[in-house]
Amino acid sequence: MQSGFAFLEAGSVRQKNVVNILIKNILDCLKGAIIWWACGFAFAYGDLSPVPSAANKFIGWENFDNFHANWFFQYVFAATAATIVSGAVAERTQFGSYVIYSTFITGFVYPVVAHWAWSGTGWLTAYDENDIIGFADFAGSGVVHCTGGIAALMGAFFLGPRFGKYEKVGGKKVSRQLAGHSVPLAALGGFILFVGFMAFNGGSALAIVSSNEVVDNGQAVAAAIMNTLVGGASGAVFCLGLSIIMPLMKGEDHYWSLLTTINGGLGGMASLCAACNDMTTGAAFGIGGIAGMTVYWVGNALDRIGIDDPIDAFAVHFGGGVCGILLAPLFANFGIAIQPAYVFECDYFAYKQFAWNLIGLIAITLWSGTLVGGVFFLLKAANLLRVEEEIEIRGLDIKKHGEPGYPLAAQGHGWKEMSSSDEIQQKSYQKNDTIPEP
Amino acid sequence: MSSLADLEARIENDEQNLNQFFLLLMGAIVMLMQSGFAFLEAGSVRAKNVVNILVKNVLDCFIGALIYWAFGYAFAYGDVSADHPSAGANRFIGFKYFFSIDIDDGTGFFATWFFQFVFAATAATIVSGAVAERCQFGAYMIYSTFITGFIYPVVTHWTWSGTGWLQNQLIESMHRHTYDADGKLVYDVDNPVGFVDFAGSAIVHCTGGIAAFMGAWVIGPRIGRFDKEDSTMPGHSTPFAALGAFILFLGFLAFNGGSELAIVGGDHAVVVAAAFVNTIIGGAAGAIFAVTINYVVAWIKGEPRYWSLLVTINGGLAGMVAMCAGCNVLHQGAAFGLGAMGGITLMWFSWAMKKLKIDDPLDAFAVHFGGGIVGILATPVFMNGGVVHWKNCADQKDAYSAAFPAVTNPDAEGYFSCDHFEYKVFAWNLAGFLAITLWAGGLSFLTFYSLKLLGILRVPKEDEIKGLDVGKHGEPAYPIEAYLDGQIPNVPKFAEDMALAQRRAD
Amino acid sequence: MSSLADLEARIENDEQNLNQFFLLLMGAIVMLMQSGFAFLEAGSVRAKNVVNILVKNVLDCFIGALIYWAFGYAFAYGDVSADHPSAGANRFIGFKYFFSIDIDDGTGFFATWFFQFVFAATAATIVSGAVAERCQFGAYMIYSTFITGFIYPVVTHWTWSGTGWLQNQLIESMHRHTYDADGKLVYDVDNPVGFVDFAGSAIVHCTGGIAAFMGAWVIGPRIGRFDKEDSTMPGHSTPFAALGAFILFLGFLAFNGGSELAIVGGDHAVVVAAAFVNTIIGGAAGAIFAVTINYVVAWIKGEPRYWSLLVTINGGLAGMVAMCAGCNVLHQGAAFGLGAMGGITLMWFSWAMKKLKIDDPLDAFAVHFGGGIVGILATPVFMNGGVVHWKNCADQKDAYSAAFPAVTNPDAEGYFSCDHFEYKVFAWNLAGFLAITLWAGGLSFLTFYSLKLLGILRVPKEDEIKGLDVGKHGEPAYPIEAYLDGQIPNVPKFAEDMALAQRRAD
Repeated sequence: MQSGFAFLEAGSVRQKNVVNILIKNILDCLKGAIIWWACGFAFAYGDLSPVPSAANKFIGWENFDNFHANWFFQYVFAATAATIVSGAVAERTQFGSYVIYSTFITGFVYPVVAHWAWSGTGWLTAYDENDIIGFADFAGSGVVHCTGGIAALMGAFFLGPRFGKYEKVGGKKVSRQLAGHSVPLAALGGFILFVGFMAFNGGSALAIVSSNEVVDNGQAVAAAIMNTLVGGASGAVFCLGLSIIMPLMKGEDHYWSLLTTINGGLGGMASLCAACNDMTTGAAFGIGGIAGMTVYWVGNALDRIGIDDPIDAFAVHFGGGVCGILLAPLFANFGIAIQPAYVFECDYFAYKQFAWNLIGLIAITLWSGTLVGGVFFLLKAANLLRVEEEIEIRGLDIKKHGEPGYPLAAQGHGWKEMSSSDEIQQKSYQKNDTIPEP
Repeated sequence: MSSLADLEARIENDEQNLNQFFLLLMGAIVMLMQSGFAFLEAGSVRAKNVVNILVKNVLDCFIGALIYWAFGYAFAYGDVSADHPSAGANRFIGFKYFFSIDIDDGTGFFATWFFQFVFAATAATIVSGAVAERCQFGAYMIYSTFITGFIYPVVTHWTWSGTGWLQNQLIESMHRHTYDADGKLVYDVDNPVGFVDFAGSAIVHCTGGIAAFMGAWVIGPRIGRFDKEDSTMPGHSTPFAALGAFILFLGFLAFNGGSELAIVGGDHAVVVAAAFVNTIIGGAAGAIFAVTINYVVAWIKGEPRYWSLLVTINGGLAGMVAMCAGCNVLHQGAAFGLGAMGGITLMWFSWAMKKLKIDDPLDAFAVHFGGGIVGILATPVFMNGGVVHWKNCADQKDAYSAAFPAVTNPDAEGYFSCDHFEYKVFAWNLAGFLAITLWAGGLSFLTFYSLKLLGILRVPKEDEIKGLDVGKHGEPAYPIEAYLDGQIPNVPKFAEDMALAQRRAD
Repeated sequence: MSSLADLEARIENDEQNLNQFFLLLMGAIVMLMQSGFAFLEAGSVRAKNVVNILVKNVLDCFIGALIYWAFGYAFAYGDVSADHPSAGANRFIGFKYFFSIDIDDGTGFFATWFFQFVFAATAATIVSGAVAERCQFGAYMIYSTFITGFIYPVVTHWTWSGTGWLQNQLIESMHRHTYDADGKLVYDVDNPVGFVDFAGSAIVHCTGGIAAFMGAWVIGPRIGRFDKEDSTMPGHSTPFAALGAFILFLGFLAFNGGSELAIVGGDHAVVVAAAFVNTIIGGAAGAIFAVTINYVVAWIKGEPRYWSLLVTINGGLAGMVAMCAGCNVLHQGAAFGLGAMGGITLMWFSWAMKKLKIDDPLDAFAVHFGGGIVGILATPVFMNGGVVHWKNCADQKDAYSAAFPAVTNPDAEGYFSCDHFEYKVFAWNLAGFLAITLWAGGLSFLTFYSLKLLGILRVPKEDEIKGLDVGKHGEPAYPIEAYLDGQIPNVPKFAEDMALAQRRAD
């Protein structure tokens, strides 16, 4: 999925910043491994003591050195949370400030959230039989996607829009589309992410064989994958549909946009993370569809208030994540709408579940938003956050990395001299003669 | 300490879980094939239509998922109950589990659905290459829905559901022969002789291939494609095509290996492994034969000779398609031969298409139908115990005599009887191949022709010349502003100047 | 109800199946590395040679499959019989299973073949980067066949087959020391001390790296490479190189993890997991050290400083290569150190190559040989119980005294004896490293030099300047017609014009 994000982002930025975004994603993956090894895993899972009630409900502190399979799986989740941000702050962030915030998210912000929700000893987790209801987030709609999404929003907010994104035209602020340089690369990233989500959600069962008769792991994994696919599909279709219908109603031009489709699909899949193991396919269809529409609306709203998020990271991950975390208690198999019997029993199980998820969502949003916002604010105050205007206009690749994405000297296939090139050009334009010039 | 029964239940449970896991994992890799097709196609079209082909492939996957969930799976596998195979089963089409209603979780429905869905998506996506660069977006949605939701599911019901008419022949003579303790002839009812298509040479690839042919034929060639002898319309990015090919080669391993459907609880792994090995050897033979033929034919004709990457890729794909039908029952030598035949058929079909002036930008018909026909018809001939093993009958008789020395007259009525297994398989495969081709070809012809009559099949001429990306999708694949920004001061103006200069040059 | 024996047989069967499945899955991911190499190389060459390098990588996979099926596997593993390890085994080369004849299906041949094949293809494909942009297509086919079919299989026979001379030392002193119930010294015959290379730091990467060096050296630099101090000849597409790198990083996890060869029936999963973790930490250390050195050295020299993507990628790869030898026996701290040494060695070798004016477009030698040498020589030093644990002998004695308090004089003849395991491993690794380097280097030098003498190694000068794609393959990577057609002035066309203008200006 790291490479999926990398190519989705690389395709969506301008050619002058391609290398910059790629190197950030590679380092997210590699540097993240070292940070997660050094302290992230310990903060998240370093407190698996046999007496849960004595455990620290807020943060772990042990196991700075003990792991392997579980470590690896948790690591790739942490890297995902961190890499969501890099898209939102693309094309204008200082390399140094990127290193700082990314370290902070992988090493502290995300691990604490994971400790709360997934370690089995955090305050959001149901850890003893008297208190069976807790925050339910199977694969991280809240833990991973809301954390990454709100961090992305903070980054985009403090950085401000890219140069030339908003222009004053007749006293009105007009948003210009700064198109990415290669849609095929973005599509490559999208495809990799779709397959990655299958593993992201399916793998969250954490086991495939088990003697536990209550949980049928094979079934859970299979259901998770099918629901993720159907939810992503309905997210994509609804998001695309909305992006056709809205302009149609306003009488503007409508387009079958690839990037909207991809973002809708990702939003749908992010929303399915919350409970994809335990819902009917129909519920997955509904939740995915709502998430797809949320992605469209949130993306538009952000654009309108002037926050520049080049790949809609906030809309996709936070929008999708919120849908997942709040709709799951409604429509999943244990949910309010599905199990009316639960509602009229005294324990109000489904309502409590909803309340816990709401609390968890608010807590995660506040924690991640405040901390990451603080980091970005400090970086901005120290004037480390954003590159100089000249570098931004001329692109980061050559100045910062010494490597243009597509060096001019390396282009061309060398078998044509100018004359034949002109000839082909003319031949090609003769075909277009029938078209009246606008 | 667990009791014996506990342990057995536990093993049983683990095996079920592992088999589902196997299906899911293989299915996920097959799903990667969607991106393989997407990039093979995106690299092979012109820059002005790249976004169009990518949107189609993304939606193939997503709309396909919704359609297959809503009714595709029901048509295909919605008639499998405990007492099947029975004479009462619907042999033509299934009718249960629409919208995954009334499913029974214990049977591993989710894993099966996912694995079958990725196959359906593959069959549908084959077509999009053949009608690339000129098909209306609405028409694409209609035919794609129709293939994923009806044509392909019915074919799988015939063959893979276990209750279709191409499987489970209840007539006695259509079963393999076995013998009771006295050496008397009985029929092995669990082991009927029928259509043999392990991973879908005919079911997936001939279906997709013939639909691609119909699409390409009905929609007509791209403007300018057959104007002159040599107007080949190359794709805009060979590296993208190669990326797609690499993904497809990987995907085919999972496609063929995963068709074993299980990994534990029997000797499944060795079959999966044999499928992997045969697939890669068949693909290799196909690629090498195709590229060599391409080189040698050009040599003979005295034209410039090239080692073409795209021919290598298509050859490899055709070889792998030819492996689908029998990769579990072929020796590697036979795999080499079948792969080579796949490569040769590809070159021949591709040449025929050009002669017929049918414009198939990706050679989807030649690759999938050509490879598929080789797989479905050559497998019964060359498989272990196939037709070329001409001593099969004598061998069976020898084995019989050794097993039942007490039987003095094996040729008597009710005793030994050669089952001619391999010929029956060949006959069934031929019948199945013809039925599938007629069904899929006929229906997809009707679909495309109706769309054409309605006038919504092909984009307007002006759109086709200008490209679909900007007109339909509002997203050029490589927006010029995104490149020039920064290197050259005042970009929009510069882009305008360039455009102006070029317009003047016309 | 099943008996205990039934259940045991069933578990046995499941485990065999799962282990084969594990091999197949890991093998499939390693096969993705072919596309990783393909795109790393394609992105790092100029646009005029992209198709050439892609064809080579596709054929590496396909020709490799046929060669390895025909005789590569036989040379490598064709001498494994039931009574091995025995003194009578051929310690130099194998000689059975040509064309997969006479194989015994029950031993999991197919899965093993597939997994070993993807490793062989990796070794061969390393070379294609070093001779990129100037190697004849025919010459490439010959050396690639020779490496996949002979040089590499012989090395694996020495080391991984279980019967080669670098393994299974039958001399008594070459086994680890154990003690009988009385505390008397015996040798652990099942656990010989020998060459330790878990996933092929030397076997795969040094072999490929030294062959790449010979190729780059014999063929000579590209035209214009060392004309001026700063003529670096950048590749045409950094995103493609990054795509290749991402795929390779994934592939290395499977490469190192899969080398455990089994997942159930023992504590295999924890080893696989350790291999994954060490690989990623080693790669991370390599990347960060390499890119930092690059930055700092430029700073010290007062040149413009860059955070280079390609150096990051190569550093990550070198770090992962360094992990291959011992990723199963290293602590993560040691992995960090070895990865960092890999990154440093890479920068140093890369600089040395530039000084020697040997043109290796991909730095294949520096990455694979540099990383490999670190892995093979540093692993015995830093592994758990390695040379740096300088109290090994004292620890062993303490453990001995605790286990056998009855032995009053442990130093007497026939009682305690320190086995100096770690030094013996170091010595064997050094010997094996030298032998492999000499063997692979010598043979590949001979191959390349003979091809050079025959005049078929390098393409004609004109072809090299104009690019191989159009001349040899008839397919430019980005055909200009595919862009021009349409409504916007397009960038690759623009870039081509710029390049042409620049070439004219030179």
